[in-house]
Formats: sequence, structure tokens, C-alpha cells
Amino acid sequence: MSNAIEARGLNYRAGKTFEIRDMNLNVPAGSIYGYLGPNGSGKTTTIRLLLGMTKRISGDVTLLDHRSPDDLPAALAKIGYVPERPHLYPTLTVAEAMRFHAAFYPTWDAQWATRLLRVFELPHDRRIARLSKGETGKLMILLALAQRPELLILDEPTDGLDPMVRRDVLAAVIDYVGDTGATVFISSHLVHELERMCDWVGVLDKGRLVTEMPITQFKAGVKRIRLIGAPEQALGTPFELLSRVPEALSDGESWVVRGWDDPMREYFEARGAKIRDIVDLDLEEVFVEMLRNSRQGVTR
Amino acid sequence: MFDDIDPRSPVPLYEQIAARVRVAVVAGEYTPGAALPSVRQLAASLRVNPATVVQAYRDLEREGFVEMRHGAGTFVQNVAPGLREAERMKQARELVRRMLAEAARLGIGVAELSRALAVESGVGE
Amino acid sequence: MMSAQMKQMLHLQWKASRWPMLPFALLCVGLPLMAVSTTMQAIAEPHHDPSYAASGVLDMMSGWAGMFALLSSLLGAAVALTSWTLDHRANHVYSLALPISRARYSLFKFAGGAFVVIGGGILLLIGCLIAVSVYDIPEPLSTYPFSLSLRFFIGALLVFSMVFAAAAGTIRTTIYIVVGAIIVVIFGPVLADIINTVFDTDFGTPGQLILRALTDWPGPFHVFGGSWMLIDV
Amino acid sequence: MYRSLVVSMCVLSCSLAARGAAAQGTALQDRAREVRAAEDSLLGLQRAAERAAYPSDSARTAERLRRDPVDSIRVGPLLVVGQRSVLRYAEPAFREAWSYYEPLIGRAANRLEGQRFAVVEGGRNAVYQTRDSTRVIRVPIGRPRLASPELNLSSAYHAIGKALVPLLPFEVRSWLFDVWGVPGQLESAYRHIARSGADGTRRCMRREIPACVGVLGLQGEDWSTWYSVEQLQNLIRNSDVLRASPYAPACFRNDAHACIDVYRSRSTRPNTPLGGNVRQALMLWTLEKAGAGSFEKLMVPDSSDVATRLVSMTGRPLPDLISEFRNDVELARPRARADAGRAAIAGILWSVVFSFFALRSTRWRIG
Repeated sequence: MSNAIEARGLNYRAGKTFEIRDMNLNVPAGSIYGYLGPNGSGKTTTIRLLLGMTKRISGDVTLLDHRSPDDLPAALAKIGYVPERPHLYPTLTVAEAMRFHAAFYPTWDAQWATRLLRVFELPHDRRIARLSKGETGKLMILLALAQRPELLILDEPTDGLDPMVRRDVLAAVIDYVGDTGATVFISSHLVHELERMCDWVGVLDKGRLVTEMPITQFKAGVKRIRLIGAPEQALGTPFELLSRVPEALSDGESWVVRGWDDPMREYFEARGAKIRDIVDLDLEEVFVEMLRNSRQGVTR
Repeated sequence: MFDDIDPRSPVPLYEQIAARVRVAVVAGEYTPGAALPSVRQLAASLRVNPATVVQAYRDLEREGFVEMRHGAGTFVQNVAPGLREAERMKQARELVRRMLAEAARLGIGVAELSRALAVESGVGE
Repeated sequence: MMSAQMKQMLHLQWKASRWPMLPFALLCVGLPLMAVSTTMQAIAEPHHDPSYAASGVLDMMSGWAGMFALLSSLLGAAVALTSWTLDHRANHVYSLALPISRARYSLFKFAGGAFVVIGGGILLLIGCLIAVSVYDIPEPLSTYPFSLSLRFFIGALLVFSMVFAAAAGTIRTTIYIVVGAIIVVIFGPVLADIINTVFDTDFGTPGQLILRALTDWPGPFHVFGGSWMLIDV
Repeated sequence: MYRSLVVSMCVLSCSLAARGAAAQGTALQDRAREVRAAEDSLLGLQRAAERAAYPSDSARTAERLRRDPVDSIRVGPLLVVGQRSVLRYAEPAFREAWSYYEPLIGRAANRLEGQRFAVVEGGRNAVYQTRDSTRVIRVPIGRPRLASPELNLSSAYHAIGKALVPLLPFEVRSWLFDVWGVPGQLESAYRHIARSGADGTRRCMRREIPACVGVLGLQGEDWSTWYSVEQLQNLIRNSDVLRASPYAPACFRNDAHACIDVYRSRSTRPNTPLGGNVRQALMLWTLEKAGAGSFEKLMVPDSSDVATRLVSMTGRPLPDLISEFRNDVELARPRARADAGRAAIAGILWSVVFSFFALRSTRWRIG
């Protein structure tokens, strides 16, 4: 098994406005895969398509070498899933929800579940309906982790949680991954949150997987270059041009490029452009430029 | 010690972690034989990918700063004096390089900079 | 032995339906007591000729019969609704992520609901047995606590399974069912009339046909057509 | 969304149960009355329709008659007249009813030669007229898909019974309340006996055969065998007219004769404890027991009472006969338990069917 999740030619349509066309998604086994995209880009829909909760028009999905949806139960036994919104039965207490969950997962680790319960400071006898948002989020993570899955699918697991809870939740996930080497597929629109933990990123925009690559490659040599007298045509660049926009206050232009290396200055000097500045960019800025690029269809 | 790890920095996370350890070792913060935090522990507390920590430790091992004993953990090596000096110099030059880059952006010349350095360090003492 | 999963599903059903079921539990025990006690009070009134006790009891009991049937179908419907509402509330996401097939999950749910319905039947039986043992039933009447409770249980189970099946579907399937029923009821007679006049045939109207098909043996509603009397000749 | 479905289902089940309960109480023994009521209302409808159709709408009538002409069939000596579409359903009912009566009434069948029965479909107007409307017996017939076939059979039994009643002497006719019954009414008879509070019926229930003979009206109007003195006192107490009788005080002093005098003084009588249905059931039961030729003995035009005729029909002593009838009626007691078992089987099977639908619950729920 080289890929924990594999989608080939996935097609889906909802109404007239949203569609996923021919998506190919590969989540390497053992990776922490950050699934990035702005709100409404189709992250949750993709996950539901993968897990066989939403019916696709066509395409093949393989989860941990099990085909979806025919062989879903076998796959789901090894998948811990935390949806974006609370999905647990609200009338059960925390302890009851744990017992319920345990009955369905043969790999359930009761000892660890108890420990997580203490770490997360969850009141075991309180009904889920009366838990705070943070507590519910922690319980969802607890259930998904204590079943000791091979693949964790987390859909915006920290959305709307306070920083303390967020930290606890992510630490628990990483602790588990460090222990078992499980694959994590984590979706978020909060880029910086994923930045430190992911080793793969997939960027989704309006139902289209814009890019999918290791994060080192994604971030490698990404710079903002402020130019005066930028060339009209950006042909034969040694780097990858993500976007170019005129500067607001001067007559220069601002280019965002990837794969930059200092000797590439020559490219501009040869074309009579003057480099005013070269600035490092973080993942979030790369992400934003990436989306701008994909939407405007700037020449590469 | 790892508090100022910055995922937004263009410097890769594993490099940042390795650098912190190197500094600690050469500064004598870690004495030879001391145990580094386990991969799992450090990854969870930093909320970084465990693979990142592993890579940092591997780099450190290759450079001779630490030793990874299978199943037991990662321990600080007795660093050769030459290596220690070289590392200190490397850190110093890195600092200066960063200062120069920032100064260049602000249009500050080297002369001004060295004057400022003298003033600042004089005041500092 | 009951599997751990079934046990948990039962527990879930219990937690989801215990408060809505409380009034039903009280009614199940209380209805037979109420029926028999009011009947006995009525025939014990001073101006009531005691020699007509039997016919008085029969008349009163046939009046209560409808209440038993109503309680039975309400119980079934309520159990079915409580078994699915929790899933509907979160779009079934949790159950869909469980590593069991959808059919198996539905079967678990069905079994859980059926247990609650059985509980209702047992409570009614208890109520009936208490009622007929506390009061002297005038001769030559007989009491039918077991067959009434059986009928009650079957009626509740039937309505439970129907509503359960309807509620197991999506909103869309429910709309199809309702629209289909409306079309049959509204346009069926018109269509049948046209066919009957044009071809000189004599089908009944679909409504009548359907009603007969539903209520005659072995139609699904046959159980509601029989005797729902706790005390009968 | 499915809540409305639930509500309508509950309403349906409730109304069905109400119907079932009502049927339990009354339908069986009242079937004959229902048929008669339906017939009467049909008659009115038919007359009204005929008035409307003649002559203003004769063209339409002619058209209807052309499409569905009036025809007749013979069933034994009987002549059944009606539009072909209705005759289609009337014929099997009449054939079955006649096959029941033919061996019972034997040679008396000749007396029915040419008796006409006009079959009328419920809900539609008859478009033909009959020449001699007094001699014609109108029979409401329904389409078997709508009305149950048993209802048509009951109609036919009833119609033939109507033709039989005029053949009987006065004593028998009045004892039967001028109505010939429908076979297979022993269960209904049991219900009547169980419901009746009269002292005689209660004693009959406890196997006192003379009491049975009394409440069946086989000893004439012997009220003392019908009601106990206390019951008569109760009845008198509840009626203003009877209470005002000069014999009433004596009656209240437990003078049984005085109680009867109370009724006599007002030229009235207490209700018979058992209605016509039980007597009609006894009559048919006796005919079935007695076999061929017994109907002729019933027809003998002398003034002998019903008891005598029953004895002469069967050749058995009256208490013996009534005891057997009583036993047969008790055996015909409705079995609620067995009925529940059958309903349970159907109910469980249907629940399994519906649960199968539920198992096909889709997993495509979102999006």
C-alpha cells in the first residue's frame, strides 16, 4: 500500500454551481496530508465522497486498499473520522458514547481512551448535549484516536475551538502519529495551523485540486520579488511564476515565484528589470498566491 | 528551548530544531550524555510532524552532535572541540548574515552598522 | 448471547426514547385499568338494571376498543420516530462512519425499536391482567387480556415497522411516498371512472380496492379490523 | 415530513378499530337489517330516478338500456330480472342461496314458481319498470370488488326468504316477526343470548332448558318465564305509564301476577328477551336438522303453535331439541383468541416486509 487514500477521476455535482470534475487525489501512506482550501471550496464534500456518504457520479475511490463503497465496512474499521460538525448522539453521556464506539471497533484501546479522557479533562458522566463546543471536539478526537485507526480523517478538527483546545487536540493527534505512523488526512482553511505538521499538501479551490505535492517542494524557494521595469512577457523563466500584480504605491510590479535561487537574478538583469527587494513568504501567502494564480490562469 | 520555532520562516522546521539543539550543545546547555526529548514527545509538544523531528535528529547525528540509540532514545555526544568552535562561528556568521540582509533592505551601510554594533555592545556592557 | 453491538444499540434506543416513552408506559398500564374501572362504575350506578350488566359492559368496551387501537398505533409511530430522530439530527454521519453495513445498522435499530414495542405490549398485558383481576366481570362474559395484548403488540409493531421504513428513507423518498399516495387518492377514482365508462368494465375505484386490500386478511391493517375488546362474550 | 404520514396512519388505524369494534357488536346479527335498509333507500332512489327519466330523458334511458339491456335468468323456479351487468353478480349469489334452500323446502318449491326478483345495483338507478311491482322482490346487488360477495349472498338469502314468508301460516310468521333469517347465524345468536339480561335467558345460559323454551317464545307470551319479579318491577319503575297503573303497588309488593296485570292494564307487554334473530336462527337450524319435507310440515295451514310444529318436523321432544340447539349456539361462541392469532401472523409478516424496506435504507444521505 503506497497510498492510504486514492481517488481516480472523481466526479460530483451539486446543483448548478458546484462541481468536482475529474479529481485525482493521492494521500501517501504514513503522511500527514493537509487538505487546504477556502471555505466552500469542497473540502467536506470531498471527504464525504471518499467515505461513501455522498454519492459520486463516477470515479474510483480506494481507502487503505479497500474499494469504496463496496468494501466500506472493512475500510471504516481502520479509519478514524472526525467530521466538521458534531455528529455524536446527544443523549448519550461521554462514557456511554465511548462504550458505544468501542463496541464497533475491534482495535479500541480502552486504557488509552481512559488516559485521553483525563488528558482532555472530559467529564465522563455528562451528556454530550451539555458539553461545550471544545469538549465535544475533544471527545470526537478521543473516539477517533482510541479506536487506533490506520488512517485519521479530520475535517476542520479545530474550527471554532479556542487555542488551548486546539493545541491539546493537535498534540494528541501528533502523539498518536508518532507512536503508530498512521496516515492523517486533515482539512482546514487555517493554513498556518497545518504548516508545522503536514508533510503533504493538497490545495483545493472551487472543487478543483489545484496542486498536490510534498510541503518542502511546495514551500521551496517561494519569494515575493518586487521589480521595476518588469518584462511584459514572462517566458522561459527558470522559476515558477505564481502571480504578478502591479504595486499599489509605486510603478513597479510584485511577482510571486517558486523554486527561486539567487543566481536567477540574471533572468531579470538580462531583461533590464531592476530587483528592488526579495521577500520570503510563508505557506499562507503561498496558498493565497496559488489560489490567485489558479483563478486568473496566469501563464506559468 | 524550542519555543521560538517558527513554521512561517523559510528555514525548514527540521533545520530550526537542529539549530536549537546545536546551539544548546555548543553553549553547554546540554552536557554530553544528556537525553533529548523523544521524537514523539517533541513532535506532540511542538505540534510538528514526527518525521520533521526525526529528520532534525538524523542531521544532528550525522554532524556528530547526538547519537540515536535504537529503542532507548537520542543522547548528546561528546562534541569534539573543533566542531564546537566551528559551530559557534557558523552561528555567529548566520546572525551577521541576517543582520546584513535586513540592513541592506533598509539601505544601511556596513560602516553605520559596525558603529551601531560598537555603541550597542558598549551600552550593553 | 446478544452481541456487544446489539447491546449498545438497545442502550441507545433506550436513552433516546425513555422520556418520550414515559407517557406511553403510563397509558399502557393505565388504559385497561381506566377502561374497566369506568365501565364497572357505569354499570354500578343505581339506576342501571344490574341484569343488563353484560350488555352494558360490552357497549362500553366496544367504545374503548378504538382507544386501544389508537394507543397501539401511536406507540408504534412514536418508537419509530424516536429511533431515527437522533440520526436525522446529524445527517446520519456517525452511523455512516461506523464499520458496519447500512443494512446491519438498520436491522440493529429495528430490533431496538421492536424491543421497546414489546415492552409496551408487556405493560399493556400487566394493566389488562390487573384490571380483570381487580373487578368482577359479569357472567357470561370472558376476558381476553392475552389476545388483546397480542393484538396491541402486533398493531404497534406494524405501525412501527411502517413508520420506521418511511423514516429510514431520505426526505426525498418520503415525499415520493406522500405524493404517490395523494395521486392515487385524488386521480385514482377519476381514472377508474374513465376506464369503467369507456371500456364498460367494473373495477372498483382504486381507493376502495386499496382499502380492501389493506384491511382484509392478509392485508397489513387486518389486525386493526378485528376485536379490540378486553371483555367480550 | 413523515409526521403527516404518521398522523394519517393513526387516524386510519383508529377508525378501522372503531369499525372493527362496531362490527363485533352489531354487524353480524344486523346484516339482514342493513340489507333491508339499503334496499329501502335504493327503492326511493330508483323511483326518483325513474320519475326523472320518464319521459323527459327517455332517449338517454333508451341509450342506457341499449348498452346494458335488461335480461332475466331462471334459478330453479325463481326468475331473476335485471340489467346484464348486475345479473352477472346476482346469478352466483342466487344459485348458491337456492342450492341451500332447495333441499330444505322440497316440494314447496313449486309454490315459488315464477317468483320475480328484480336485482338493482347499489348506487345506480334501474332503468326498467316492472309490470306487477307488488309481486316483485327487489334485491340490492353490489359489484363484488366493492361490496363483499358475502353481502350479495346475504341479499339473495334474504330475498328468497321474503318469498318464503308468505307461504307460512300466521302463527309461524308472527313468531318469526315476519322475517326469514339468513343461515349460519348461530354466533350472532350467542351474542344475543350473552347480552340479554333477562332472567330467563340467564337461566337458559345456565342450561335450564325450560327457561330456554320460554325465552325463545315457544310457550307463548309467558312473561313469568322471561323476567324475574324484580326485573319486571324494575321495568315498571322505569316507565311513567306503567308505574301509574293501579296494579303497580301490588307488583312492588312482590305479587308476580300483579306485575303482569300492570302490563295488561296498559295493553302492552315487556320486550321479548331474545329478538327475532335467535328465533330465525332456531328455525333454520331446525329445518337443517329435520331434512327434506320438513318445510311442508311448517306450512300446514292449521293453528298449531310453533313448538308443536318443531316437534312434528323433527320427531323429537321439544326439550331435547332445544337443548341441542342451545349447545350448538354455545359452541358457536366467537373465538377472539383464534382471530388474534391470524391477525398476528399477518401483522408479523407485514412487519418483516416493511423492515426489509427499512434495511434498504440508503447510505447516500448527504448532498
